[in-house]
Amino acid sequence: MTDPVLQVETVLQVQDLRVIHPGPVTALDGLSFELAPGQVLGLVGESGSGKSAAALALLGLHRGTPTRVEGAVLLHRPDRPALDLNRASDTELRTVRGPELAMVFQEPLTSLDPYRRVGTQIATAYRLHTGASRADARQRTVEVLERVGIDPKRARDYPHQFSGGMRQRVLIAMALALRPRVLVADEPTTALDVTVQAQILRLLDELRAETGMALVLVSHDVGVVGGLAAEVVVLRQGRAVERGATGALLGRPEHPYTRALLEAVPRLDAPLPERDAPAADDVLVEVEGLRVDFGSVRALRGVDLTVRRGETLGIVGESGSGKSTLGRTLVRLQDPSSGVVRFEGADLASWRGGELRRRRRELQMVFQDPTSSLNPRRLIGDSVAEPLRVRGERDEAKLRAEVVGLLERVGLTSDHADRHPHQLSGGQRQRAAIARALILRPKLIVCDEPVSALDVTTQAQVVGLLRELREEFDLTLVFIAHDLAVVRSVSDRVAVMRQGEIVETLAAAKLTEPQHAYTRALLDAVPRL
Amino acid sequence: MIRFLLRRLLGAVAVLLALAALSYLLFYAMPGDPAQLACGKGCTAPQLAQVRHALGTDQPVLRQFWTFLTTLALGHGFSTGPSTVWCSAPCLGYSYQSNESVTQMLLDRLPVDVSLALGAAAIWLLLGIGTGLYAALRPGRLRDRVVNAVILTLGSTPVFVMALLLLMGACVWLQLLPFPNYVPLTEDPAQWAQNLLLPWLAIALVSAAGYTRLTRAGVLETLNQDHIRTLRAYGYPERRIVLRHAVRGALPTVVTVAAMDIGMVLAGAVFTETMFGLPGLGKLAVESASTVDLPVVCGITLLAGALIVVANTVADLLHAALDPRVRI
Amino acid sequence: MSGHVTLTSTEPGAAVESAAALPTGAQRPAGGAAGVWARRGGRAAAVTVGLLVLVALTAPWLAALEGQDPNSFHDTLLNSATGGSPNGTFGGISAQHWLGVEPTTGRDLFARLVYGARVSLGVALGATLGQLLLGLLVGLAAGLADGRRGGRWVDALLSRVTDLALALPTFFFSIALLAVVPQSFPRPLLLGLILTGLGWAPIARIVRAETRVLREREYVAAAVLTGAGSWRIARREILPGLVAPVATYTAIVIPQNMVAEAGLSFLGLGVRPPTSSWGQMLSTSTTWFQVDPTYVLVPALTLLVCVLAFAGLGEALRVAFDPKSPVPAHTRRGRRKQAAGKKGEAR
Amino acid sequence: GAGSSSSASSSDAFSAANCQGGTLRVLDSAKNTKGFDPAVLYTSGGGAIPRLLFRTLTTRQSVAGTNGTKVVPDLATDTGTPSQNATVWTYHLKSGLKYADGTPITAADIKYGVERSFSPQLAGGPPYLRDWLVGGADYQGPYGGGTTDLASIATPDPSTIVFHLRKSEGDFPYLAAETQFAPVPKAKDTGKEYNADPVSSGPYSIAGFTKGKELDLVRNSYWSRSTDQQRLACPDRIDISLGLSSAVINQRLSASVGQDANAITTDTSLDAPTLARVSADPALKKRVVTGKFPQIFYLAFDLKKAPFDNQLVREALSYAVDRTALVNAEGGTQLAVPSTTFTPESLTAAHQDYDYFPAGATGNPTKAKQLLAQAGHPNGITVPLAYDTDDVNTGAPAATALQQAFAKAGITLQLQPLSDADFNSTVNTPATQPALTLTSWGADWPSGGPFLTPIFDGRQIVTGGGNFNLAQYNDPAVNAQIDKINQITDYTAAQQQWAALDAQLGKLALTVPLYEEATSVLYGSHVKNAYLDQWRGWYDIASVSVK
Ligand SMILES: Nc1ncnc2c1ncn2[C@@H]1O[C@H](COP(=O)(O)OP(=O)(O)OP(=O)(O)O)[C@@H](O)[C@H]1O
Ligand SMILES: Nc1ncnc2c1ncn2[C@@H]1O[C@H](COP(=O)(O)OP(=O)(O)OP(=O)(O)O)[C@@H](O)[C@H]1O
Ligand SMILES: [Mg+2]
Ligand SMILES: [Mg+2]
Repeated sequence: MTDPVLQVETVLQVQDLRVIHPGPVTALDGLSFELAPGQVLGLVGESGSGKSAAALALLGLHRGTPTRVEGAVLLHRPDRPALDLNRASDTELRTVRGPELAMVFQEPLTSLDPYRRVGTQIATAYRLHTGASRADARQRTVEVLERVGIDPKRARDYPHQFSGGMRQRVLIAMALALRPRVLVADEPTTALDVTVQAQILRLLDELRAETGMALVLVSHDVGVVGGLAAEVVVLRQGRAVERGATGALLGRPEHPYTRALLEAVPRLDAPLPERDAPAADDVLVEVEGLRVDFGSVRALRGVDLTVRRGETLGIVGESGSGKSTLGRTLVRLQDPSSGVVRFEGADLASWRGGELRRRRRELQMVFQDPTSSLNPRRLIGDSVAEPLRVRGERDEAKLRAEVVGLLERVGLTSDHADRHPHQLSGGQRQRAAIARALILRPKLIVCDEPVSALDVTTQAQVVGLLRELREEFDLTLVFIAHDLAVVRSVSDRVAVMRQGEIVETLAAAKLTEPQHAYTRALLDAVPRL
Repeated sequence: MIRFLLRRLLGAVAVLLALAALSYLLFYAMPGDPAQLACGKGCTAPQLAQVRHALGTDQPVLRQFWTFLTTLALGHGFSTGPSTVWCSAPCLGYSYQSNESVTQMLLDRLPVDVSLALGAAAIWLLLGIGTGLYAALRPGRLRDRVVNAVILTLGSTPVFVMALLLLMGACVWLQLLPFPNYVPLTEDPAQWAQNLLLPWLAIALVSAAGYTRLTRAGVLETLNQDHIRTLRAYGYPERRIVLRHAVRGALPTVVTVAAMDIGMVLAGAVFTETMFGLPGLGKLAVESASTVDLPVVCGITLLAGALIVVANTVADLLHAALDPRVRI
Repeated sequence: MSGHVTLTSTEPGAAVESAAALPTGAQRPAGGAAGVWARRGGRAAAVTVGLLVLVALTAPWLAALEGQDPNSFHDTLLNSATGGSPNGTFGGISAQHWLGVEPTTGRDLFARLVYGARVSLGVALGATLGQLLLGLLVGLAAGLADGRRGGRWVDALLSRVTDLALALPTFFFSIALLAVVPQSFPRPLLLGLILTGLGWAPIARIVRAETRVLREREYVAAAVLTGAGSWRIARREILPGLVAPVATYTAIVIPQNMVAEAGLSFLGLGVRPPTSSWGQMLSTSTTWFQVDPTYVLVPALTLLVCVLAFAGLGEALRVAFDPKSPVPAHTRRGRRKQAAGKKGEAR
Repeated sequence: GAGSSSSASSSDAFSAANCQGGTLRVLDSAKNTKGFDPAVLYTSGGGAIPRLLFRTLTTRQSVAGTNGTKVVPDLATDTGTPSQNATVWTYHLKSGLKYADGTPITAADIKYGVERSFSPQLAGGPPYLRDWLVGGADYQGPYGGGTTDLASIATPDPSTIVFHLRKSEGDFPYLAAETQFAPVPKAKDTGKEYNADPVSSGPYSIAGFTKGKELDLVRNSYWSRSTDQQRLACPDRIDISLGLSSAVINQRLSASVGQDANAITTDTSLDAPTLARVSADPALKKRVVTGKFPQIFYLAFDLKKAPFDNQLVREALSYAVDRTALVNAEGGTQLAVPSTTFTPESLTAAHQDYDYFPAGATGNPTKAKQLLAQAGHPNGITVPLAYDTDDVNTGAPAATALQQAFAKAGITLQLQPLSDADFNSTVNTPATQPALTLTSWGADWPSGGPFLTPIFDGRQIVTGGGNFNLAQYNDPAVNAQIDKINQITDYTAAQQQWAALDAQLGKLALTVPLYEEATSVLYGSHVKNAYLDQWRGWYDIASVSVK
């Protein structure tokens, strides 16, 4: 609105938009903006700041739910009066959804109808609004699939036969088919690999340029938005705390919240903390010729690796490269098909019965999904105390003291011990999971993408916590992630995996100067501010 | 697919063998002597011995069971008195009571139960899916609850009560229909349907409840899924969303359960057959059990077991066919 | 299926509602008994079930209150010339016989009804308990058996046994079993055992499938890493997760077992005379409904109420245990509940 | 005298001369899964449906009332000529007799029919021939090795047949009405498979038969009224539905809509609920006929087992019995009549009234207690009572009624329910027989002989199974008396003797007679000449008309 260009021609005008969930929870508290054709507006904020609430409201998708929407969303169309989506009839709303306004959702895995062929889904949406013949619709489907880089032959496949990135592209193709004037993309890349993420963002930008469609890009990652959006709105607890042209806003953030948000984003060029490299000859874990097969799937194809006592070894790689499988094998949750894993010189596979139960306590793991790694029916305190109980500790008072002490150490309070997992936020759950892993004072903790499910600010906190704990508890960490910047910020050395093999291992400081082409490609895909 | 079917076949053979052994031993242990029953009221001891020998029930039980199995696999000759007839495999032997070939008896009666099951299934699916959808369109509202209560009431009525009420209502009070008298489909399709209408209804009304629930829950669950939101975002009419897409999500489960229910039709057929005088397998089962007619009993258990195994396989195939994510 | 927490309207809402239904600092999850009680339908069902059980427990006193016993014949209350139908209207309802008397015997229907509750509920609940125990045991064993150390064989064997149990023609086998077991064996117990033997398989299937899902949860892996034995893991990590589906299924099975008992009675295989059960009453009364509707209505309505109550309880349990419950959290009930919670807090 | 009472109203417009035509429907609950092999059938006087298919040497007289208990010639010219103390019986066949396939019926066919009923493959018929015919005990029928011919049946010429008995049997003409005396052409005999498609000698032959479901009969064109005085064969077709539920049969007959107006049932008596409904509806009441099959329901004691070896205890039970409750349990006074004599009132000729242990209408527990005390059981007794669970009426309802009544006299009954299959083998084998059994006995023909002999003749005790002398009573004097009566070929004279024997045995309280069943049946509104004969207490289908 400060930009005069916006007033020349406007497609979408949002005035004092409020979204009130029953409760009442005011998810969005007065958002206003205007959008011109071909313009990209970025909407950023931490988790729960009301981004999705806003995105859904732009298409009137709150209708039919108990959520209340106030304010106006005006859709300007040539030769016709503006349509306030908030007051439009159901029929009017239906006719603009698709051809005028389209949306791409955060979860590509579930946003397509699993029972219908991909091509059919695109064609049906197209025919619904254009009344085109079957043949025309098929023709159009081929066009848009080609445009988003999917072989049109695969139109006959079902969504589950596609990868996440491909599904996201299908959704974009579906929108594209109808040539909408506004596309709302709600965290379109969060669930994807960095490499795929870059492709999708590039695609969206090209389409915008080609068709002149306006884009509302929602993300918690300032980096993602920064590359594309001309203007950015920063949301916090439903309120726009800061807005402005991207360059200016990212360069000189005024609001402390914006600043915090920016700082939390891990950067490849951030300075690494000074740290003494652990002795190269003090090997804690040694992996030799490790292979793991799941039926015909070769998850690991001969991995050799050493983990030194006291170091943090980062493992990166794209999805499906075998990171988790390697991690699980290190703590003997998974038996190797061949090869050995030696822990302090002893073959893990040789442990049996009582010895196995005793010794495996020295190896712990923190999982990616904090929701699934805590028993939903158990109190946090009980979950954390469970390892001690298993070990035979019966003194409740002592248990309690130990648990509370550790919870406080990871940044929780004794109050959290008496809650169920669903009463905690994702970051808090991950802290509890870390506390549980720590309580047995293990020698090695494998962290399998411990921060991938968290938003940037929380991510930064948890990474920081791990860093501190490593010193304090004298830990050896294996840190798995797909985000290079995150891995770099915690690791001493980084191993890069691809298709079940380790392509190279380098010191964290040398990560920006890789030998291998694949590592190079990974680095290039990381969005930069 | 072929591998799946082969594996299923092997499993089925194992299950059916165990089933045959179980039923043979169990019904063998039932009190009552088939020879005594065949021999009649004034049977003398020597005559009884002769009858036992003629039936083969004087042999040890394992021997008898073995004969049953070999007869099934290889066929067997049976004396009718003046001559001997060869019963070729798969031969389930001859009834102790009526001297009929058991295989033939089962084949004669199977069409009744197949008619009963398929017709009833068609009605209960229609009714169950219909009411389930109706209830799902406005969950938690009055009409949802009314449908729920009515369906639950119907569903908790024992079949024999339902059958009696239908008979009284349709044939006695309203005189809409004559009393059912089974006519084979091959003889007269119209008569077949007319005479089976009440039995179908009796089973369907009682069974529909489960399907209403399944449909309702399935539709509501699907409506909560993300892909439905995508449809809404592309301006699909709500009716279309519910009737095509949400139903589609409920369908695999409904169809799978229906296939299994159809396979189990013999379990509850006794009641319908008794009330409506249908000459089916359920009634035959109860009669032959009460007369310890072992060949018939084993024949029916094997057939019923086979039906269930087949139904389970079909259910899995259907599920795979209906849900592209499921692979077999 | 979608495991993502998404912006669907119900998911966070359900959490909001259940959180509101709990007192602050509550240590129980939203599901379970509290969740059932929180819903009006669930409460009504629970109260009805409670009453029915109470009736069964206090049957002798209730009959004594009426001044009758379930087995005495009353020739004088019957008209011998008209098939032994009761004298008077509504099946002979009077101050002495609150629900009238049974045709052809003159036995008191109220007394038979309350005594019948013992058998009907006892058999149904007992059978359900048995089915549950057996189903859980087999299902857990099969579900937990893993690829190593012959576990696959355990699973295969148990699954085949389950298949076999599913393939049994139920009623048919009941007939044989009821005949084979010596007469001296108590009938209700036998009925319970037979229904158990014939009905555990579906539960085992559910439990096995559910266990396989739960087993892959990361908290189970975490438990393995603590060095816990498989029994402890089954008990502490898996079993609690099975409560919801099993409890829900149970409530469906109880009425099914009651109706099955009625079916067996219809075939003349139920409890032995002079004992009464609702199934026995219903099956002997059906032919009388044109002449003496009261006789039919008494057991029919009782059975109906009972079935509805258990079904209601099942529905309530399902809703209570299922955070993704399709019943929207924002129904008026939900909001009121929440408001009440707030008020309670304020005081 | 029952039977004829209501037949008059139903046969207003009936004329035997032009009663032929139409299709009669029969709704039966029996399944007839065993089919229609004359050797296997166990009927009284030829049964209802078998009598339409098979003609026998003699048959029952088709008239209402007491004369219906008379035996009359059928294939034979007379009811048999006895000689030498009724041990040799000679029959001559009428001329012009033909099967449904047109071939003539010969004496050899009758001999063959009787012979094949001895085959173990075709077991099931009545036991008398085995006992009566010379050499019958060891004969194994015409199939397979050994002697294939029974020498005690002679056919000196194609129309004469002579039976040689090993003892005097004045009732032989009655036995000759059983289906075992129907002719079977040897060439057409298919052994076990004969039951589905027997060669008819009667007025109808089988057009279609699905065991357990339906039987369709059509006219046998080779049959003619001129050789058959007992069958009117009015309907052109008879469609019989088998295996219907009895509740449905009664509903259909009372509704009498459509084809059901032409329907009768040959085996389903009104149940108590329908009876209650019928009593209140005059229109329905008109379509009810009643009759009685001479059959007594009684309590059988095993005299070999305590405490029933003591006559006082048996008398106590006789006093304690509440016959009103039993009658009610059975469905009221229209379906059951109390009886204090073993030979029931409906077996008129052989009945003599007595009531030695008067229990009154509802029992005399005081007297019963007193007798028990006298017998040394002042605190009462506990005894088992076996009953047949598959018998809907006499099973559980009657047993519980007894249990209630006996409880008042300090007699505790422990009910021992047995399934049909189990009941016969358990109760009729002395080794396994319970001390007290609730059972019934009916005569195979209306005579005191088959009524009393199997129950009280000491020589009829069989240890291997099939024993009906449950008391295991064996008094040589009584046995001799039975032999003496069997020699009498004059029906009335013999019956008087049987009646006297019954009265004499009654004093010993060897059984407790309880009640006899009455048959009350509905028939469709178009049905004519429907009466229940007094031999079997059921319809004679051969005289029913729907025209
Ligand atoms: N149906 C609902 N009922 C009540 N509160 C809700 C509901 N949906 C969302 N909320 C709340 O509204 C607020 C905004 O949620 P929203 O989903 O818009 O956040 P977001 O910025 O998209 O977060 P994320 O980055 O995690 O997707 C949050 O506090 C959330 O808990
Ligand atoms: N239990 C299993 N059964 C069969 N295949 C499996 C199993 N677990 C993993 N795989 C396969 O092994 C390969 C490696 O999987 P893994 O989970 O180790 O990858 P990842 O690098 O952790 O991927 P992501 O980043 O998506 O978590 C993949 O192809 C995966 O599909
Ligand atoms: Mg969001
Ligand atoms: Mg992984």
